[in-house]
Amino acid sequence: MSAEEILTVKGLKKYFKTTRGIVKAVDDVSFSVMKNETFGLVGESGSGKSTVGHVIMGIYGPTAGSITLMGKDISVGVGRRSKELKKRLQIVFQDPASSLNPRRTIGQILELPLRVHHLAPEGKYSEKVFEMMDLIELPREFVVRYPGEQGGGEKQAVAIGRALATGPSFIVLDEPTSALDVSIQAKIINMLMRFQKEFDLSYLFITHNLSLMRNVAQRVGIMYLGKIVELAGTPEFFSNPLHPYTKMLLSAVPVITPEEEALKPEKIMSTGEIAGALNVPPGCSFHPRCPFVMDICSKVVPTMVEYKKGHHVACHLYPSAVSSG
Amino acid sequence: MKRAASRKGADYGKSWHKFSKNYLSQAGLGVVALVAVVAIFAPYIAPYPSHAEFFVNFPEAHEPPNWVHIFGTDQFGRDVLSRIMFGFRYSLMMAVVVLSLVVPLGVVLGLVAGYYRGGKVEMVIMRGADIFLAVPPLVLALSICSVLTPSVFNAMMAVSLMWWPWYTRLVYSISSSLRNEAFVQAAEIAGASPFHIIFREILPNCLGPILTKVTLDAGWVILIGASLSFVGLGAQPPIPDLGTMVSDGANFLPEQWWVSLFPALTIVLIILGFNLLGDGVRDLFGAEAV
Amino acid sequence: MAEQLLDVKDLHVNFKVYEGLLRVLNGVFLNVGAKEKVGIIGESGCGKTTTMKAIMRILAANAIVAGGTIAYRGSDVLQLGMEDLMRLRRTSMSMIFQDPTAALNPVFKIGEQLEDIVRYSEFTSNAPTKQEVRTKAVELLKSAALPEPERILDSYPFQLSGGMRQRVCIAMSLASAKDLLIADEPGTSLDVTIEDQIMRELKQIVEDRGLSVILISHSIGAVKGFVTKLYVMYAGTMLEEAPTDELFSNPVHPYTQNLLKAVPKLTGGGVPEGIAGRIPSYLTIADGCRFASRCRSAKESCHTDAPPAFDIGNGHRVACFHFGDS
Amino acid sequence: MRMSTFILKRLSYTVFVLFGLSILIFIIARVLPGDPARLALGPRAPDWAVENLRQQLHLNEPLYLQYFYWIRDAASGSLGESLVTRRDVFTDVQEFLPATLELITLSALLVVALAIPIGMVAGRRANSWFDNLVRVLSYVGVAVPAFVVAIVFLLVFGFTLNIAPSIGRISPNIVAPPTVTGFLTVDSLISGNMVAFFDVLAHLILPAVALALGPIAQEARITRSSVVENLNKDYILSTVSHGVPERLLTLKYLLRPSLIPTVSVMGLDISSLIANAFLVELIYNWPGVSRYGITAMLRKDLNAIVAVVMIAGIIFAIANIVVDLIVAYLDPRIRFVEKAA
Repeated sequence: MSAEEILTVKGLKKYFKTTRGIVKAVDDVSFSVMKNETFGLVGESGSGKSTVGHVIMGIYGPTAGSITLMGKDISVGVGRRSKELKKRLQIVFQDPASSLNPRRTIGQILELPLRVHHLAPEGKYSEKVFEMMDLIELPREFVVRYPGEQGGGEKQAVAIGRALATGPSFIVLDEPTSALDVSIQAKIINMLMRFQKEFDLSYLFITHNLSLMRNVAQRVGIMYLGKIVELAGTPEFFSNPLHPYTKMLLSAVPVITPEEEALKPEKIMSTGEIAGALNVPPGCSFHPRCPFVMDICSKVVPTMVEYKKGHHVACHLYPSAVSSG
Repeated sequence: MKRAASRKGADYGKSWHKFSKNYLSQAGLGVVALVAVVAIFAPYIAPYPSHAEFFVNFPEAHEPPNWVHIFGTDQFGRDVLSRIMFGFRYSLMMAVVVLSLVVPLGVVLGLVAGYYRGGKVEMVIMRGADIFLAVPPLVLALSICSVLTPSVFNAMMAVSLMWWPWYTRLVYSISSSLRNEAFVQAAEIAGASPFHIIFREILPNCLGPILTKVTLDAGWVILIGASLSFVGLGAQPPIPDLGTMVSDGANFLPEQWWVSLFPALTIVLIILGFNLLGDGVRDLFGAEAV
Repeated sequence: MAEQLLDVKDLHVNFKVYEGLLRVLNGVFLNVGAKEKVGIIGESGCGKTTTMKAIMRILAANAIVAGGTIAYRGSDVLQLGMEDLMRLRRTSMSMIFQDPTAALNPVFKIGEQLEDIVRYSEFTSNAPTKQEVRTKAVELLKSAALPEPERILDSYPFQLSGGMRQRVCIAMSLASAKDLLIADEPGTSLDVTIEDQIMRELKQIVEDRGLSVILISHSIGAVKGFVTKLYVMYAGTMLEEAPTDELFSNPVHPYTQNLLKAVPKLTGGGVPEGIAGRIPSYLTIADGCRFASRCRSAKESCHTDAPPAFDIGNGHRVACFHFGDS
Repeated sequence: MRMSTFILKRLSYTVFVLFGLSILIFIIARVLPGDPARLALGPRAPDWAVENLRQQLHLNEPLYLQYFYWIRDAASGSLGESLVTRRDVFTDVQEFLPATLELITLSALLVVALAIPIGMVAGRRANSWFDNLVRVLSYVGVAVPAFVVAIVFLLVFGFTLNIAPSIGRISPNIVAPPTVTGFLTVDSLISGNMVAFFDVLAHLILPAVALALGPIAQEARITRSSVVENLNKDYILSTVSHGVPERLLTLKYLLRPSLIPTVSVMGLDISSLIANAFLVELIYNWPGVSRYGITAMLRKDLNAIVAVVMIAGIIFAIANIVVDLIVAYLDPRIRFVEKAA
């Protein structure tokens, strides 16, 4: 692949100090997102997938590691980033009910990024806002309405519009449809896919929904307790999952067609639950739930190896890289 | 699950409709409006405007309520009703002056402390507020007034000094929880300034509780002013302050009950009015209980 | 056909709110046989939970049951006296709520809550000793696949994980559900792997104990492997009823068809278009078919008349005029 | 967090707040008046006397030293001489404090004993005639200031109906019981003097009810709305759906979570009780520390003012700690899960 990397995350760590100990929300995560690509980050609650997105956005600075966007280092909090960078990097939050200020009209919400970055001549802002509203397929008269009066789909469209307003190159999508009904989800996803082509965007798509991921991402990374345990191109990831956790997760996904059922790997019954962030098991943090657990698993943290070209996994079952080829 | 349409949306039209159907709140609004009108036009509508301050007419002293003096007369023969009407002026002035000093200050401090949550700014502001809140406001106000010369002005200053922390604490509790809301993060990511975030994103979400509290507090400030002058540490005679009138009259209990009872009842009426109105304001903004 | 247990007919429930009357449930029907496993799917706000609360008679104070019957073993739950209703709740049917965090009283230990239920549900005649109650509570926790039941009895809800809390709720329901278990999205608030475990355990329990089940979900996949009959609910009405396999192989209502299509598939192929528009407001809802405003094949009459449920054979019923004449 | 750490943290913060309060009240008493010595002695006192007092109060020294001397003296149990009683303020406080504590305690007990049952019943039977009655009464009850209630009670029960004694703690013709706790009710019970007990109780009742009325109305309202809110919670619906008997449901599963907001605002009630005690004690000539404080304020008796304000702060702080402990008892989440500071 000769694609160009737009975002590179290396050795990213984010620890939170709490009164009961240190929570390692993100613990040594590395990946990169290519230009025009949708990179999917999957995990259950507590896996640290949203924290990765938030650190990239600078909502809090990283504890260690580096984040590079288009060749520029952005490993700092949002307050210390240049305006130009803020323009390039945007986010769509999970729940539009809380990401849109209930006391500001849709027009005001869409106008803010335009004004901050002086993206229209004075007096032309409302024109530009109307253009945004056409883009996200909202009637223009909604400009004076408050988000609280709208349905979830409309609200999320506004959030997407706000993210697009500055003309970004890279957008973090933090579970953009998990607060929506299935029938609405489809519309939002299609809108996002269309904008990606139209505006040359790259996405970091964070979700817990594997079925959705299958349909939107080119590459997928799967997180467990702050670490990426497997990373591969989407077709390879779903047809040949390696990590036991990936297999367990895939087995647990509820499906509706026999074709989907056939696609599932060797069934691994899900057992146990994700450990508390304060007492992460030693060694491989998945080992208490793993059906293939070995002696080494509770002692040594497995390192990420490129098992096949483009298919990385961190598991003692796959100790070394297979010959490159 | 089946809640009425979300109250979060700033649908003021519907809220106003709701307010207009709430008879208790309307009664409150009526009382407050009446008190304000009487206060403003007291010199024109009081039956005996000259009785407000220095006036002596001993032959008519201590007359029980009758058709000439509906609320009776006091020990100097002054018409109690007229004095109450003028008393409204001092009461309302107290509320207006104190709240217009206290609310902006307390709100801004609360917003700033909430925005810089976790830092030194927050610590200084909130610890300071806690110290002022360590004693009931009346007690500190009393002690401040006692070391100064008792007067309406000093009473206002003393109450103001005691009152700002309530707003700081109220606004802080809202703003510090909004600080982590996604919409504030979104504004930061867009590159908005702290000024924009504090006053355009966070403040509008505090307005409902603030206005509710302002309405309720108007009654309580009037009460604390009356309490100060009741003790003798606020407005001084012959100023027709409701608190002074109650305490003056108390010397003539139980025989001349009307001298203190009527001013006392009007205090109740004013507080009741602001309380009922405050509940209506809360509905209007769909705010949580303060 | 199995023996009849629950038969809801033409249920109408409204809610009085400040703005007016929310006409939520409109002619809901539901039929559950003994030991039958029935599922209801529908999106948020479609009235699934309201229907279940009506069956348990725990609707909010502002709810008005405007019509219909809920026949349970032949007698109408809506008409039951307090004593009969209590007996029903204690010994015959029970409900698992969607969010186990909200469904457990935060200020009492699990033991206290569970034992109070056990005391009145499992020992109907004589006053049991503390030890008897405790033993029974432990037994229930064990059957809900909870390890270390003694420790759990001694914990507060917030000290347990989401999955454990839901298992506690299941244990509570097992005490009082000897015939019918209503499970309202039991896995929705949990992670996929936990949901998978809970659903498997629940299925096992239900089959072991021979219970009838109403399983509610907005996730079509989650109910598929569980139930034998499915209802599709939309905006307070039942649109379609069919045996599970029949529904998936031959969905006929336009809403069902589109809903099934809108679910992203593990096999890929992109995300199809969803259903345009949104669920109508219950305040201003029209008299016609409640799906008409979002239905691509709606006729004029769909907007004015509500379609009854037409029987199209194979136990398949659909409330849509397009099947009325066939 | 363990309960002991919780209490320890709470206590240390209280010490900090009281320390801050002492600086505040020091500024009020020593800085605000300009010349405290002149203020204390009045405009007609001779200059040498004023200068003498200035020396005595260290007023010619820097402020921080003045504060240091003042704190040092206070720590050694000397709060300075009262210009009114000519005794050490500490002695005065010792004499007057029990009367105030007894009054406030009884009022607080009345609030708990009346507001909670009223609020519970009103909430359980929301929109019944009883609920509507409570709603109207509580509106009025919240709005009537304690000193107005006190005067009206005095007028109606004291003078007109003459059923309750209205002045003082105990009738002059009755021998007070020997002091053990300083609470006359308790002391008379200890000494078995039932005549004194009922006389003391009769003296207590009017001021105590006058103080308690507002908080009762307030707390009844809060309890009622808390009950109504809890009735719609899933955990109550779940308990109902399991067929738990009505009594158990209301008195256990509904009561405890509903009480948390009620108790949480109890601190504000105590604040109102302490503040209003200053007015009500004056009206009923109650020989307590609040009346002592008002007298001191009117006579500009600075040492006494400082002491009384500090005492009000300490009572309030202790009451708040008790409130927090009760809330922590009611709500295990506070006991076990640490709250962000």
